[in-house]
Parts: sequence; structure tokens; C-alpha cells
Amino acid sequence: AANNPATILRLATTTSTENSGLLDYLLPDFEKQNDYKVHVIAVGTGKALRMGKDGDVDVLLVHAPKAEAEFVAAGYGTDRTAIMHNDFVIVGPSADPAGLSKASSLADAMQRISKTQSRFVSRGDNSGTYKKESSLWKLANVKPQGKWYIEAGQGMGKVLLMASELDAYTLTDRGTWLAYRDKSPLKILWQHDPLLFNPYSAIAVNPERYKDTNYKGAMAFIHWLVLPSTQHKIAAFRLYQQPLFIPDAVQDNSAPASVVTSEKHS
Amino acid sequence: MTDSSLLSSLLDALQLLLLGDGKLWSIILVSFKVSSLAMLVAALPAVICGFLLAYMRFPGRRLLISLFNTLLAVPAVVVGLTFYILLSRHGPLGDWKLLFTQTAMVLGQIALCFPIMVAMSHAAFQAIDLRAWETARTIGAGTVQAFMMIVSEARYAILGAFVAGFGRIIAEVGASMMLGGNILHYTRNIPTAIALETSKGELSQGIALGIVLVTLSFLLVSVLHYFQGRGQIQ
Amino acid sequence: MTDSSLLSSLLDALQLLLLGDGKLWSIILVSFKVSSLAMLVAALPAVICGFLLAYMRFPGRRLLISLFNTLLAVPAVVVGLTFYILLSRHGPLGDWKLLFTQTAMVLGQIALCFPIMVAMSHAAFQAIDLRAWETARTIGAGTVQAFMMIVSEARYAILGAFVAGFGRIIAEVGASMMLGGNILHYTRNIPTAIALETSKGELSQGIALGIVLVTLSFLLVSVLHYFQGRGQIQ
Amino acid sequence: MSYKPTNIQYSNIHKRWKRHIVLKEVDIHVQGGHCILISGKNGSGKSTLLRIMAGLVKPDQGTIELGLGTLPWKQGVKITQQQVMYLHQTPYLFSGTVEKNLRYVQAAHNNLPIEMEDINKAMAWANIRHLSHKPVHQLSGGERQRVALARARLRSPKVLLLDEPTANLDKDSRARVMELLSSLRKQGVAIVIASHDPIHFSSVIDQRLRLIHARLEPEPSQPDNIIPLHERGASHS
Amino acid sequence: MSYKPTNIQYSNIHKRWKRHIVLKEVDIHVQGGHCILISGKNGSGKSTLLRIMAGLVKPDQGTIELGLGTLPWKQGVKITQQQVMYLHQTPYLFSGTVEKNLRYVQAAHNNLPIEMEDINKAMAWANIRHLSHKPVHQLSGGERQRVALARARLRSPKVLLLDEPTANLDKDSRARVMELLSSLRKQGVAIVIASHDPIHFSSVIDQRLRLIHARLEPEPSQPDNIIPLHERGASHS
Ligand SMILES: Nc1ncnc2c1ncn2[C@@H]1O[C@H](COP(=O)(O)OP(=O)(O)OP(=O)(O)O)[C@@H](O)[C@H]1O
Ligand SMILES: Nc1ncnc2c1ncn2[C@@H]1O[C@H](COP(=O)(O)OP(=O)(O)OP(=O)(O)O)[C@@H](O)[C@H]1O
Ligand SMILES: [Mg+2]
Ligand SMILES: [Mg+2]
Repeated sequence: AANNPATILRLATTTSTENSGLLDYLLPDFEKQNDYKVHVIAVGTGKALRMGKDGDVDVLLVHAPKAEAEFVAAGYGTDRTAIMHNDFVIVGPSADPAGLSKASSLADAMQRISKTQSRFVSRGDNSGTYKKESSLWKLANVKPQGKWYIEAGQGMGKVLLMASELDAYTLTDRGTWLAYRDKSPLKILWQHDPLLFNPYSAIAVNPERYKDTNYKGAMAFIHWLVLPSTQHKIAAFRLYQQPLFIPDAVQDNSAPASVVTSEKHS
Repeated sequence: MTDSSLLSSLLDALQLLLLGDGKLWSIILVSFKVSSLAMLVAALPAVICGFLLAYMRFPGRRLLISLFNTLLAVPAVVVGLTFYILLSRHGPLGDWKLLFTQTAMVLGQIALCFPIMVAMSHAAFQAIDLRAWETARTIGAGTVQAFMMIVSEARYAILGAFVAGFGRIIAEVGASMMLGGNILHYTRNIPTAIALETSKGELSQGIALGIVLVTLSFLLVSVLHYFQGRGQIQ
Repeated sequence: MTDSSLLSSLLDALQLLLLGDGKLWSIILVSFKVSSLAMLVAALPAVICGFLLAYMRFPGRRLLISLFNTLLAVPAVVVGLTFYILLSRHGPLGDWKLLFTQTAMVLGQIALCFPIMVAMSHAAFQAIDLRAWETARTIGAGTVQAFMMIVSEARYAILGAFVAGFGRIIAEVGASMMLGGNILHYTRNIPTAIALETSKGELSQGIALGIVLVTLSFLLVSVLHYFQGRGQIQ
Repeated sequence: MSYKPTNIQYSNIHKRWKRHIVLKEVDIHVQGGHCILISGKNGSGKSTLLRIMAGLVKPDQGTIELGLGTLPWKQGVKITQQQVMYLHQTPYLFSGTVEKNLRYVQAAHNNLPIEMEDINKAMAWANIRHLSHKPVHQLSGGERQRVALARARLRSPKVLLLDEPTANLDKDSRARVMELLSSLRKQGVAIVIASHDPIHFSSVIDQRLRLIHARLEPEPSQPDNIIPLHERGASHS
Repeated sequence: MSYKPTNIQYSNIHKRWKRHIVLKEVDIHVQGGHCILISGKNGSGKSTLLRIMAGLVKPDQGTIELGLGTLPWKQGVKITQQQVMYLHQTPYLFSGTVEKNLRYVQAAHNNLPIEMEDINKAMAWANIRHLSHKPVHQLSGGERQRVALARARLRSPKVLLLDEPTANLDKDSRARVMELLSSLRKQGVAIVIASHDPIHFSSVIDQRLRLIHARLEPEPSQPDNIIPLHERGASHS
């Protein structure tokens, strides 16, 4: 199909991959090599899964392991493949009123926030970040409610802006944090915790449910994503001079095995 | 929502409506409280501006009219952004600490509904015979009385301006989201709640909230229309 | 935006405008193409509806008027949702495969600008003396000619209706986002681009795009006003 | 243009506005070359009757008889209204210039726009040539009336219904209206005039009717002697 | 209510619309109890003059002289316009009922709303009592005119400017206008009438002026003999 106009492949993904610029950086190679035109629809994870369910897109790149598993189990998607991960961090006011720096564990950190009634801005939506946050509260055995717990119901960027304005804590993915770091008085107070890993998978929409879905393109995309060359490129991606995503599908160890960062665990 | 057919979405929506819950009512209340406040503040000045644009001659009048018409096309999110920068901690009005309050939402909504009401009430006055003003003055009405008489002559179109202004802000999401922050029980109104539900993929909840909004608006509009008169040429 | 002061935001914005880039122009083009198409489709039927609501007597007329006025207050995102459910693969019109295309955006925008144009042109016609219609018929104008003459009498307010309709869709983000999907070079228009930049925290880019939109709208409105006449009562 | 002389019988017209009966069993026979004057007090129903005849108001009852026999109102008026022109008591002019207003007129005989030459002639006749490019909202009361008359002349319908055509007109213009009426009458146009100044029309009237208590009755005999005197008195200016 | 008789001298009024000079060096002296009739062709500037005197149109030039000496126009008109009422050639009525229109009127002597009793009296006088709850857009031409006259009577200003007040009126109503004018004149109101039917006003006129070539000139002598005859002729109906 070299001479035909490129076939369209519809990719629903989370805002983090689009906003960080990762897709702008990766996709041109894919389009060149495979003769597809990728239409990127960047929405929340919840909405992306919904679009997959409805067959309105061909392939997903999302980060919500539990929901993804349900999605595949229900027969909406196939070929779920781990692609990469990044991680979440907890940011908060530099004065650190809750004393996260003295916390012994992530659960302890969360408890300190609720105990000191320090303001915490929550995404309050169905995003992967919110799901992660909920699991952390559960882990800490805290039911977050009260004046200090602000359910924003917005995207990550807006929540970071709100937390900055309100001198509040919040849980954020590292990519968005890097983008906002310069204009925020907040700083990272908890990071590099395995509990805060944020894995991304690609899922093809099940062609048995929707015959005319571009399954071929979806598989081409997934296969391309796990190619060593692509995985290297993912590892090499930098945002504000910092690596952001750690490839999960590389078998060799030529790629950086872990995130190297100047910011030390506080 | 268990499956995505239109019918089941609607059924879900209806169910949600009938069951209702405290959360829903708090959201509805925020919506109507904030937008009504904005209307209360903006309506009279807007009508007066429209009146002056129609009845006074001064340099720059036509430019001003074009300007107000243009301001109709300012996206709510841009209004939101502008006020955000003004009200943000580092902004010139940061000391007021208004960001993420209902007051900030009211400010944003005033800025949104004001231009459309000026433009439409100007058009309304513009359609009124000049003799109406002359007659009012000649039978002894003072400036304020005469203004009221002209407003009453143009009431059909002016109430239309109010409806359009209210419609613009009760339904807008950009400014409320930026300035209010969509905080549950405080600054979450119907449009931001719809945006949230939608972003979660909960389309039926979004539609349900939409139906609530439209139903309440319909009641409001019908009441207005009762005052507006027959709406038929005479 | 390196710091959040208003001034530096604006300077950044201006710089972006002056440098411009292909991406920016593609976004602008999508915006105006989609909204102009929607206007082209919706304008005449809306004016005709407004006319019939003003000049015809039929049961349910007043209810219809209230309805159109209510539809002004339907949030763009609800219109977006509704069309989304219709056009989604599962939906009744799923076979048309229109979701995430410019056509879907046009459909959504038609639904958004139609009611406001009906309501406002109804108000416009309503303000015209009944003798205008009678005179038109009596000097031999056919139905269509007479309609055109009345439109010309009401042109000031009708152009106002067009401006308001256009303002509503050129600036709306909810429906375009839902139905277009904000795909770069294809369905990303100015409002969805602003939403994207804002969500990235690039407030200055958002404002810059807002300024682009407002400037272009101002040009358009000024051209319309040239045809609209003086806007002063006679 | 009219091959058969116009001949319309409007019969048994009833009209009431809410509880107020304005017209009762009104018959009126309109003939080409025949000029009828209707007088009556304010609010007696003159304008209502003319508007009904023009098809602008629907009567509660009534029939129309053409050459074809009696037609129900709805059907009859559809045929007649094409050829009937009504001149409002306060004329409506479309916004724009005087010339633009006249260019809107369609010739009654073929429903096509009228030639510029005829428009100029009509303007000259109504003495509004010097106003042709003036926006109508700047016109004086009498000037507006004259534009409306020029419009009527241009349209030259088979039936012309005039509602107070001489109010606001000066003596010269009134004389010009009389000229117009008599020339149209000669051309076979049927004319009906409603006026409080019957005296102005004495020279062209064939029949005088009066609306009284909702009925259309023949006018009691007119003392003819005063007319020439008044005309003489008026002509001094 | 007026302790000193009204006495206003408008002097040297010039007015042109674009290149068209409508009024040139016009002087007019308005006195309480004095009634002036202005005639002139269509478009001669009668309405313009009255509107200028009422402060609705700004002249290009002109002064106003009150008891206090000569005032520049702007200043003078501010004082006079409170007491001057202009009746439009085609009256404007506010949407709503007849009664509502009359309730809008403020008494000229104290600028307070007028009592219902006086409103009822004025309606009775203008013979529009039966129309009091009728929306004005349903009124006939003459009925509208009568509402406007009732309004003028209610307001009872010190200077009353009437633009074609009898157009569209039937004979009875005209007689009523004459009554009103003579009673107002007796009460010391200054009256200026612009009309094409000077003959209607013969019984109340003190001074006849004529606008000709933009100047206001005294009317050439009026052949008085025809008036009673015409009046007689008119009274038959
Ligand atoms: N606003 C205006 N702009 C331009 N010209 C005007 C304006 N108003 C009036 N005129 C012109 O000034 C002239 C005088 O008008 P005016 O209304 O005073 O005449 P009039 O004597 O009252 O006439 P009529 O007897 O027809 O009522 C007319 O030729 C008219 O066209
Ligand atoms: N649309 C309407 N609704 C109710 N009543 C109306 C309507 N139109 C006219 N009328 C009433 O019908 C009566 C007759 O009105 P019409 O205009 O026919 O009178 P006319 O004889 O022309 O009077 P004039 O000499 O004052 O022009 C009046 O009393 C008027 O108030
Ligand atoms: Mg009449
Ligand atoms: Mg005049």
C-alpha cells in the first residue's frame, strides 16, 4: 500500500504521553516506517478505555493496570503489552507542614498529611493518577475527607497549579511535574518508591468485537513500540534534561536500567 | 454504564435524576448561585451600556460596538486564563486570594455575559423608534424614567439578551474550571461536573447532568417568557 | 512562561504571534473552516425558523420559542456528548464513521449555533412593524421577495444573531473536543488548542492563541458591521 | 392591460375584534373605473374593511364574487389580492432611499420589476425627484405620503384601496392625487377611498358610502354647493 | 399654575440638513394665551421648526430670550423644554394599554404622576374611555391621535406644539380639539400649530405664519368668508 494515502490509525492515549511530547518525538518514525497516519486522541485514561470499548479507536496507550486487566478480561481488547513506566511523586510546599521528610514509609507519609490536616489536592477523576492516589490512602488506612482534602476534578496540570496556589500537597506523575516545576513553589517530598511506579501498556481493540477496526495497524504499532530501537528511543527521551520513561520491553541491558536523577530522595 | 448504547445511557441518566443525591444538589446550587450573582451584577450596567451606544453620539462609538460584538467570541477559557493570571498569587490581584473561590467564578462569568448583553441590548434599543424617547421626554419623564420606558418598549429583545447572557454562563466550563477549580461542594458546578464525568468516560452521568441543566434552564426561560409577552409581530 | 507575571505572559504571547509557525496556521484554518461551514449550513434555516416563529400562528409556537431560548443554555459539552453517543460506533449513526472528523465537528457546531440564531432572529423579526410585511405583499412581492425585504429591514439585528452564533461556535471547546478529538493538523482548532496548552501549563501559549482568535474575530465582526449599518436609532 | 373590466362583489362581510363587532353584513361592489368613498367616524371600521378587501385581515365571514360565481373567502381572496393594492393610513417605507423603495415595486400586470424610466416618471409626478437618494427616515410627513402614492401609481393595480391618502399633504400634492385618481379611473382602475375629508375628493367620486353602527350605508345627500366655494378658498395659497 | 404669562422669543434660528437649508433667520414669538398657525408646503420645515422649539433637534444657530435676557440656544432650551410639549405628526404610543400610556404622563407643573381621576376625565374628553384597556397597537388611526391629544391635555404644558393634530380625526374629534385649544388658550397656554388644514383652526388662531423658502413670513390675508360656509358644510354629518 505504498502508493495509497496512508491508512489512519486511531490512538487513544492519556494526556501525559501527549503533553510530555513523547508522542511527537516517537510517532514520525513509525509513520515513516509503516505508512500509517496516526491520529492521536489524548484524553483521560477513563475516557480512553471508554473509546476502546466503543470501538471508536484502534489502539490504546494507557496507564491503569487494574482497569486495563478488566478491559481485556471483558473482551474489549487484546494483546495488552507492557511498554514502559514512569513514576509518581508526591510534591508539597517546601515548608513541609506535614513533615513528609520524616516519614518512615509511604503509608506513614499519607497518614501524616491527613493527621496534620494539611491541604491535599486530589485529581478526583477516574485517571490513573487518581486510582493510584486512592490505593495509597487505602494503604495508609485513611479515608480522606474534610476541608483539607480538595477534590479538584481536573487534569494533572491544573491540579498542580491549584496545589501551588493553595500551598497544598498532591500526587503527580513525574512528567507533568517536570513541566510545571519551574513555575511552582512546591518541591518533591517523596519519590522513587516502587509503590509509585506507573506502568504504561498498549492494548489493541479487539477485532472480534469490531470487524473494521484497524487491528493490523494496531498490531504494527504495538510491535513497533517494543522494538529495541523504539525502546532505546523511549529511554533516550528527555524532558527538561531529565529522562522520563523507562522502557519495560527491552531485554538487553544496553538501555539505562533505572532512572538516574540528580534529585535525591528527601 | 454497563454498555454504550444510547438508550441505556439515557435510562441511566433518568435513574440518576430521579434518585438524586446531595452531591447533585450541591452542584446544581453552585451553578445557579454563581450564574445568578453574575447576572445580577452585570445585567443593569450592560443594558445601560447598550442604551448609551444606541442613543449617544461620541467618537469611537462604532468601534466600541464592534468590540462588544467581538468579545462574544472570546473563548471562556481565555477569559478564565486572563483572570487566572490576574488573580494568581503572583498576579497583580494576588493579594485578594480569590482564586478557586466562587467569587472568582462570578468575576469570570460577569466578564463572559457582559459583552453579549451589551451587544444584544444595543441591537434591541437600536430597533426602537426615536420618537419613543422624544415622546417620553415630552410627556415629562426624567432621564431615568424615559430610560425605563424605552427598556419597557424593548423588553422583548432585552429579555432575549438576558437569556443569551445567562445561557452563555450557566453552560460555560472554561472559566469556571480555571477560576473555581472544580472543587466538590464549593466550586463544582454543572458544566465542570459534566466535564469531569466525561473525562472519566461516564458519559451517562454527563448526559444526566446536561438534562438537569436544560430542564432547569427551561423552567427559568419559561418564567422569563411569561413576562416577555407574545413574541409575535404586531 | 518562565514566570507568572502578566506582562511576561503577554510578551511571550506576542512573540509567538509574530514568529508564527505552520502548526499555528493549521489550527487557525481548522477553526475558521469548521465554524464557517457550520454557519453556512445553519444561518439560512435559522433565519427562516425565526421568521416563521414571528409571523405564523400555530399551536405550540410559544413553547417552541421558549425551547429555542433554552437551547442557548445547553453546554457545548452536552451537545458534544449527545453527538458522540449518536456517532460512536455503537450509536445509531455509527456506520457513518464520522467520529473524530471535521464533519462531526461541523455537526456539533451547527447544533450549537442554530438555536441562538433562531432565538435572536425571532426577536429581530418580532421588532419589525407588521406593516412591513403587508406593504411588501401589497406592492407585489412574492413570499420569497417579501421575506428578503423583511430580512433587510431587520438586518441589523439579524447580523447580530450571526455574530452571536459565530461567537458561540468559534469559541466553544466542549463539542469540538469530544467530536473532533483534538487531532493535530486535522481537528485541532483554536479553542481545543488553548485547552491543550492550558492543560500543559503553557498559559502564555493559551493567551497567545486567545489573542489570535479575538483578533481574527474582530476583523470578521468589523466587516459584518460595515454591512450592518450605523447601529444608531433613527 | 385589463381586458375585462374589473368587477368584484364582496358580500356579507362580518368582522369582530373580540366582543366588538366592527363590520356586519357589509356588501361592497368594486368596479373598474368606479370610485367609492367611504366615510365614518374614528374607529367605525373603515381601515378594517379596506384591509379585509386587500386580504390583510381575515373576516369572520364573507364571500367574494368574481366572473366565476361566488367563492368562499379564502379562495376568492387568493385570486383578488394579487391585483388589489392597499395604501396604509400611515404608510410604511422600507429603510433605505426613496429610489430603493420604488425599485421594490413589481408591475401588477406581470409581477416584474419596474423600469428605471417609469420610476423616474413616478418620482417626477409625486414631486419627490429631488429626494430620490434621501434615506426615508429623514423625510417629512408629507414627503413620506408622496412616496407611498408614487408606489401606488407605479404598481397600477386593478383595485386601489386608499386609506386617508391626503392626510399630511399640502394643497399642491392633494391636487396631484386628484389628478392621479381621475386618470386611474379613466384607465379602468377600481378605487376605494377611506377619508375624513370627503370634500377633497368631490371631483372623482362616483359613490359615497358611510360606515355607521358596523353597517355600510349610502351617504345621505351631499350639499354640493359648498364644494366649489371651498375649493376656491383653498386655492388662494 | 403659571404666575407670569409665558413669553418666549426664539430668534435667528438656522437649520440645514446637509446642504439643504430648511430654516433661515427664523424668529418666532410665543406668548401665553396666543395661538400661532404655521402653514407651508410639504417639506418646508414646519415639523423641523416645532422640533427645534421643543428641544428635540439642535439648530445650527439660534437664541432664546426669556424674561432674563437673551440666552444661547443650549442654555435656553434646557430651561424651556421642561414646559414645552411637542405632539408628533404621527404620534408614538408606548406598547400596552391606552390607560398605561396616560399614566406615564407627568403633570407639567410639578413633574409628578397624574391622578387617576384626571386620567379618566381626559379619556372621557377624548372619547377613548371605552378603549382604556385596549392595547394601543389595536387602535384605529384616529383613536391613536385622540390618545395623543388626551396625553397633551393631561400634561397641560405652558407651550403646546401641535404637528398636524387633526389629520385622521373625524368631525366630532376635530370639534373637540378646537374646544381644547380655546380652553387652553384661555388658561394662558401658548399654542403653535403646524397644519395643512388651516381652515379647521380658524376660530382659535391669533396669528398665521407661513414657511416659504426657509423663512417664516406672515400669511397673506385670509379670505374669511369661506370659513363659516365650510364649517356649515362640514357639520352636516
Ligand atoms: N433628519 C433629517 N435629515 C435630513 N433631512 C431631513 C431630516 N429631517 C427632515 N429633513 C428634511 O427637511 C425638510 C423639512 O422637513 P419637515 O419635516 O420639517 O417638513 P414639514 O414642513 O413638516 O413637511 P410636511 O408638511 O410634509 O410634514 C424636508 O425636505 C425633509 O426631507
Ligand atoms: N387588531 C385589532 N384588534 C382589536 N381591535 C381592533 C384591531 N384593529 C382595529 N380594532 C378596532 O376596530 C375598530 C375599527 O378600527 P378601524 O381601524 O377599522 O377604524 P377606522 O374607521 O379606520 O378609524 P379611523 O378613522 O380612526 O382610522 C376600532 O375601534 C379599533 O380599535
Ligand atoms: Mg383608519
Ligand atoms: Mg411635518
